[in-house]
Amino acid sequence: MKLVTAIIKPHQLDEVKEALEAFGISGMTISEASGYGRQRGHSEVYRGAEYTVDFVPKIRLEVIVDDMDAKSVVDVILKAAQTGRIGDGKIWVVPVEDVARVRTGERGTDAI
Amino acid sequence: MKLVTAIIKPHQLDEVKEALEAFGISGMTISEASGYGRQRGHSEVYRGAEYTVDFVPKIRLEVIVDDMDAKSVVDVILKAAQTGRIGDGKIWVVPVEDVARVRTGERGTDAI
Amino acid sequence: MKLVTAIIKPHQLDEVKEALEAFGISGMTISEASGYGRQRGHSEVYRGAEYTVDFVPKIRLEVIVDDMDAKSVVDVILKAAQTGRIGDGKIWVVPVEDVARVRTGERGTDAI
Amino acid sequence: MDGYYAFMLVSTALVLMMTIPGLALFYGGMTRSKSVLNMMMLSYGAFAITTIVFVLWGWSEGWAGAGNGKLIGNPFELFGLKGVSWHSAADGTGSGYVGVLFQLTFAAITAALISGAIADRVKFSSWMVFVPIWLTICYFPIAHNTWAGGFVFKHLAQQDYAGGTVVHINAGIAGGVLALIIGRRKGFAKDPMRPHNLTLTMLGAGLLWFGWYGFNVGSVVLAGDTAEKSTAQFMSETGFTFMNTTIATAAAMLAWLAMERILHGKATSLGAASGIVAGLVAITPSCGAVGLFGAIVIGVVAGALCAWAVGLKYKFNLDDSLDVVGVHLVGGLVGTLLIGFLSTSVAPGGVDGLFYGGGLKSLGDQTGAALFTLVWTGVGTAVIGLAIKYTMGWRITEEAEVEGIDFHEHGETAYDLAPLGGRLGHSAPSGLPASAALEGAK
Amino acid sequence: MDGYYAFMLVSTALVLMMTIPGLALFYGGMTRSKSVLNMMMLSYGAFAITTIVFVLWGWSEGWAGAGNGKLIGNPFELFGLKGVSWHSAADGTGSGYVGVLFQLTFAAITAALISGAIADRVKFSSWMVFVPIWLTICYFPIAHNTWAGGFVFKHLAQQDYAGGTVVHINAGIAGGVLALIIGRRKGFAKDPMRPHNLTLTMLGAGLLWFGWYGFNVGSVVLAGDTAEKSTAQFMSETGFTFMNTTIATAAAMLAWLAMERILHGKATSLGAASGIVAGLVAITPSCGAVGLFGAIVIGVVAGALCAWAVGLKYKFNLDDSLDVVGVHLVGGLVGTLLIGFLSTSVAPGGVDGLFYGGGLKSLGDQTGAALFTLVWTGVGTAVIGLAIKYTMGWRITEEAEVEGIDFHEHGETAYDLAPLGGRLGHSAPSGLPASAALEGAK
Amino acid sequence: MDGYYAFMLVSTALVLMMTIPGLALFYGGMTRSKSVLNMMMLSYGAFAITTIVFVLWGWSEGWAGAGNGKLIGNPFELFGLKGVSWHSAADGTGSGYVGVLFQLTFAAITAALISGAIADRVKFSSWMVFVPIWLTICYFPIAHNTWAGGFVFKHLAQQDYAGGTVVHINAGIAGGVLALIIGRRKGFAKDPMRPHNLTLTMLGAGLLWFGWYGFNVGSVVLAGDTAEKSTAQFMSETGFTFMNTTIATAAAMLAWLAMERILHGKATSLGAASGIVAGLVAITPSCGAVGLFGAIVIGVVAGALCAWAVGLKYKFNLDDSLDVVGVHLVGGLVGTLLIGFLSTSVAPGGVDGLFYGGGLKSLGDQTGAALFTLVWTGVGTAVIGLAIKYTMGWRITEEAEVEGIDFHEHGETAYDLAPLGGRLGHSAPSGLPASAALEGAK
Ligand SMILES: Nc1ncnc2c1ncn2[C@@H]1O[C@H](COP(=O)(O)OP(=O)(O)O)[C@@H](O)[C@H]1O
Ligand SMILES: Nc1ncnc2c1ncn2[C@@H]1O[C@H](COP(=O)(O)OP(=O)(O)O)[C@@H](O)[C@H]1O
Ligand SMILES: Nc1ncnc2c1ncn2[C@@H]1O[C@H](COP(=O)(O)OP(=O)(O)O)[C@@H](O)[C@H]1O
Repeated sequence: MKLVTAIIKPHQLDEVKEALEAFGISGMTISEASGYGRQRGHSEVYRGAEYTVDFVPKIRLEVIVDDMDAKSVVDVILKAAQTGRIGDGKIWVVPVEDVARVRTGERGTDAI
Repeated sequence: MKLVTAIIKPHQLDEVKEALEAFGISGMTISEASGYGRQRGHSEVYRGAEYTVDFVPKIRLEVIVDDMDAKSVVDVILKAAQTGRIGDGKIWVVPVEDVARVRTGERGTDAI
Repeated sequence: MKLVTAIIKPHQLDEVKEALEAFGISGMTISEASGYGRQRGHSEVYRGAEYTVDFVPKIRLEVIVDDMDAKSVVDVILKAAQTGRIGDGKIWVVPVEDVARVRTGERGTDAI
Repeated sequence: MDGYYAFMLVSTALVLMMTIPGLALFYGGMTRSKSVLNMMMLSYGAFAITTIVFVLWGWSEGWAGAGNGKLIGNPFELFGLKGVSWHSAADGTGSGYVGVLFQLTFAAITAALISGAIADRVKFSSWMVFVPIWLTICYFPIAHNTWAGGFVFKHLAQQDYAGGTVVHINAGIAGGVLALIIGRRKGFAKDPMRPHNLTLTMLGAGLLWFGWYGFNVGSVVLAGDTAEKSTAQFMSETGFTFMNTTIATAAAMLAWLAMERILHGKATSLGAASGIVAGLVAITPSCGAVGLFGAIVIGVVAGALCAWAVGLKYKFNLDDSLDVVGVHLVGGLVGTLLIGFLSTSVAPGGVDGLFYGGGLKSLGDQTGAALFTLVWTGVGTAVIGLAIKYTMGWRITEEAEVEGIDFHEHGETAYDLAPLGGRLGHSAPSGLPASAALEGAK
Repeated sequence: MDGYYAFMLVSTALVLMMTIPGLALFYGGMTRSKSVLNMMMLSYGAFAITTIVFVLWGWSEGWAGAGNGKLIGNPFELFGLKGVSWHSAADGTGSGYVGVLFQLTFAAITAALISGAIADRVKFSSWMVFVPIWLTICYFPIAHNTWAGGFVFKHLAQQDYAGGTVVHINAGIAGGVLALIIGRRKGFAKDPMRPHNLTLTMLGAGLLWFGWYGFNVGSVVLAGDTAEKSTAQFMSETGFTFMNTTIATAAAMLAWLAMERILHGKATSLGAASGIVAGLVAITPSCGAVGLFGAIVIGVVAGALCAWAVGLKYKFNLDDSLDVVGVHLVGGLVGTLLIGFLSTSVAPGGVDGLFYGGGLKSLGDQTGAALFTLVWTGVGTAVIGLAIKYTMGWRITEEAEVEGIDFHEHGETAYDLAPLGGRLGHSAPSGLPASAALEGAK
Repeated sequence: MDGYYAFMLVSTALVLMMTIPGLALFYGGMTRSKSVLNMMMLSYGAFAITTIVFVLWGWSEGWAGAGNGKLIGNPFELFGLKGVSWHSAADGTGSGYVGVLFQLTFAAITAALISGAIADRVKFSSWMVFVPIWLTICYFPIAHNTWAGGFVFKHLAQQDYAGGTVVHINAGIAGGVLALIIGRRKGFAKDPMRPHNLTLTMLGAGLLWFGWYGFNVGSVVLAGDTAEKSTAQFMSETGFTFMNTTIATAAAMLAWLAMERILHGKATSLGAASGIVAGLVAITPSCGAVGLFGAIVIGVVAGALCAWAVGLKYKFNLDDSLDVVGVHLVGGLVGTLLIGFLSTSVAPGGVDGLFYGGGLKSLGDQTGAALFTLVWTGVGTAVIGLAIKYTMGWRITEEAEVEGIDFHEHGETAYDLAPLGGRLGHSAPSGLPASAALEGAK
């Protein structure tokens, strides 16, 4: 099994979610994150003082998938998350040794 | 060493934490997350307009453990996090190649 | 490729970020987390009732790096994040099987 | 009569407080967190610009030549308040600086009310241009016609104690027309756009209720020919309007909550806040015209009807963002028209409506005045709205709208509640828009 | 005397503002973020329902037959305010609509005060049923006995300038009894239930202080037999009560902060807000009875004692959630009983207490009145509370309580401060309860 | 004249409301979320301690021996208000309890204003020691000199209607001197320290504007020798000051926004809130001295100048945290000095300035009074500030400053908006400081 982690733009979340659903993925976990990269932050001015935000808001998405699905899932996310503009994000895949579904106690591939 | 990541219901956090402590785990890191799965979100009505929340709040818990403890830790979390109701969450285990404790600079198993 | 994850004190973020930049790392993702460990939380008193916070705020930092850079990156973070005081945090390294840059669709090392 | 005068001073301050910060909070809490500052700025900005306009030509255009039976007063006659006595008259005829100031606060809140219909999407500069023109073309004439013995009043003698037509129908129709001209927000009726901070909305509604006693009760105009008679009138009339205002508002709140429970299963705090405002709106024209029973009926009808009416915008696909039509136009019509039925000669207005044996005269007068306002301001607002649309333009860019108007128009975000003080983009609750400024949302 | 009358209009509006939004914010800020809207709704709902009840039979039950020496007035005599002059009398006897309205706002805030004891766990519908019954059985009788020359006043002639017994002891004991009957929140004394937004609580306390000048100072009842005497009384008495209210409140705040510093090491803002309220509560009955020195003593005692008393609920395992007993009952008793010691004939009340050579008479009167209120309302509330418990029931489900009463009872959550506008469950700060609605918390 | 008296009661309550909660919110919203409670406590604490001091010796030191031409009044003459009639005089001379209370609220807000200059870093205990000493050495003397016919007034007869020198220049110079003595916050001019909640700041500014009508308009002092003349003066003078206050404030807000647009490209809500305050500050001394035109000019100059001045602190490396110098000192000087040019004998002040043919006399008087205040309070504050610095000390530890003064000084954090009710350190928005308390920030 693999863990696919994707850092995407918040506004692409809906599209990515729908694309994954369409692909047949039924579960995922997301959280808020902040990214630092080529895309720069922005600045605000308060009473003459400039204030810089280095980090840019991102969504961090995690999906556990079967070994064989990993590649396709990366492709699906890639496609749905792409806007072509700087800051689109990053995806990585990590090997997973064990998975469990808490409600049922199932283990391994059944638990995905 | 292994990294055990668990997505659990927020209200089970106390029990999981206590179970882990009882097991002898002395450190962990948690963060807020949102889950999408069989358990659906909910909707609110504001002045006649329905508003749907797809994602359900979850806690994401990470513990670095010794290779040999990994299995038992998964079991401990499984047991403490289970309510038997839909949305109980997911646990996965990932191999870890190196660990460091920042304060002391210790590396490897000593650093856990 | 490797994924280096570091749990650090929020106030060390600036130093760590600068150290990584100096080392040549051009991208990273961070999120808010809460840590539990030797360092204890604190308590507040409201109208005579004590209120305990178990968890301590931390920053969770993730960097995807080349295999060869992994060790040095851990060292760089270690150095920049260290205050020598309890609660300085933890770093771990996980193997990564695939990486993609969303904007360009690049894969593997090029995508870092 | 210095007591009456002291009350007018306080009332004037109260009506100012209704806009700044009352309405700004009521509206601000209902927007998304990325738009709250802009929403508040539309109220604050409207108040400031109205002040200048009102003192220059507004008072003159509205009140010069009171009783002349014309459509407007001469804007130059009292330009810059020249000739207006700052030795405010104690007879309550509305002359003197305090009379001017009291009316000024009404003009300001009327303009500010409109902003709720076009939340989250218009250029601050366009708004600041719109307000003075709208006041000139739509507000001062209606005020003249209604309260200064202008054309309409001469022919219809409608009752509008504190602004059912002048303020609420006026703002309501203007809001509806502007929303139509300016168009929908990106994502309207698709994306959830729920209130970001209902404690602000509840606070705003509370301050509005409080301030409305200045608005309604302060609208007493003394006609007593002796000091004793004036004092007696002051005491009896304000007791009446205070009572009606209170009871209609309470009834409207309860009715809205009941309606919600029936329609959606739950009574909400947004409903309570909205019901309060709906009741206040409806009792505004009628607080001097009806008795206790009438006030309760008006409150119940306004609360229930507005609770239902706010859902209509989705049917008509009209993005009246914060329901200016559903609350102010509908509520204003309820109060204005029900006078025709419920008005009683026992009340200060002294007119009997249909249910009190007064026949159809009152209903006709009220309907006529409402129609006049709808048409006049509907057309006027359309002209101004279109003129701005095709010259300087109304809308911020679509990107800016998605990213957040607060950052885009004002370079700010409202909240920074995070431990790191907003240094992470995401910990600034409104950080997203800001960042998106550089990345460009899809 | 139209100045006095103008002041009554403003005072009435101020007391309304104390409940809406003052108290709602003060309480709302102290709850958890998942309960703030419900908490505010208990105040808003109480106000609305009280308005209807008061106008129908409340005024009559409380004030009809003033001076009759009976336990209650006849609720039908002035039903629907029939026979009440809306030509408000200028002599300040409390008749007229404004007198009714002023009293109405007192009844409403008293009911609303009770809600703090039962935060986070009761059905909105049960509350809306409780309030009118409680007013009928407990409030109007105590008001009649105290302020309308009823039975108790006839025999004890206690001093209660603005509601030490009628409002604060009354609400305090009712809150305590209800909390007992309704039971503890899940997790009480185990889970932290700390205030979710202390800026709201500070704001609420500030608005309460401001509005309290309407409450206390507006409670002047003119007895002067000529206009000159009435004017003189108005001026001297209000100066007195304004001064006492200010100084006792400041003293109580400082005393609470000092007490906290001693007990817990730090002076908190919640302590400042609470000290303000404790001082205001204690000076409520006594502001017309004591002099400067007395006011300071009352403030210090109330601040220090309440600061200590709020900790007791954990000892008694009584979930008086926001300390209605600790602040209003204790503070009300402090103010009511200390009159027995500190009352001075120099003050408007004209009675000498123990320390001013007046012997034990005053102390006896005050104690008697306090006891009467405690027993009457204690028993009355218990009966109503139990009746509701065993019929429609008080509590929401335990799941709903954990998940959040805002979502469960009102279908809303207060805040949505996140970049994505609450589309992630967790980014809606109160998202948890909402989601849990479907998942069922353990 | 009971109308005038009623207005004074309301005005006094309004000025209290300006500090509690007005100023506390205005300032609180501008701090970081880890400091908001402390910021509010500085205002609340200042008010409470001022109340005690004022009643004991403050009134006496400031107003005893009015017209004596001396630098201060005798603090013991009316100690504890002995000899002050609580039968408040209706003639408006300021004697009587209400006169005392009105002045008390001015002293309190002046002290509270200073706190903005030293946000986030001073011990609460040091502040509570500073305030009474500062009032004694700096405030009461300036008030005596300006308003009670003291030394300066005897020689200069400056116009200061409601506190340009006494309140704003006084607080402004004190804030600047204290900020210098106490030193910069860690991270000043390096770390962003942006406002954590601009809705609070907007709300605070709105409440300040509302309350300022009590402040300015309530500052009328009747000099009419008959009741009729007094009434006439009351009516004409308050109309005048109300108008000037409104129009100058609106003008200043617009000017600030325009200046921001020029300097930084965007008009901000913080700018609107600041412009409101700048306008109110500048019109404070001058609202009784100038006409409509003068008021607009003063508003525009104050708004534009202050908008520019707030940037200066970075040049001088002076951590005047919330711009007490930039807004109150600069705004106070604008209003005080422009009287010299724009004062007109048509206004209640009755003096012609330079532009109205009055020559340089008025400008000289105004400049002299401003200078006297700057020097007196500059020196006085320096002495007190240094004395505290070298005895009990001003600063909290650097760690505590980084971690958050709310937790450190008050054991609290303002917000807990998270689903888990702040049980995760990080979900408490201010959790960081708290935790850091144990870990010690770098
Ligand atoms: N080496 C990395 N490790 C972890 N996250 C990264 C890394 N590089 C980039 N990211 C994430 O990807 C996001 C987009 O990267 P950025 O360089 O801004 O744009 P792009 O990839 O389009 O050139 C960043 O905001 C960050 O969250
Ligand atoms: N494939 C997956 N990858 C990552 N997280 C998942 C996955 N499937 C489920 N989850 C997480 O587990 C939670 C519970 O899953 P859900 O399907 O709702 O309930 P259950 O597992 O009890 O059937 C989800 O909310 C989500 O956070
Ligand atoms: N086994 C673990 N797994 C995951 N995170 C851990 C683990 N142990 C510690 N941590 C993280 O490291 C932080 C610091 O640990 P702590 O024991 O407090 O201090 P120190 O490492 O300096 O002794 C914790 O707050 C937690 O976030």
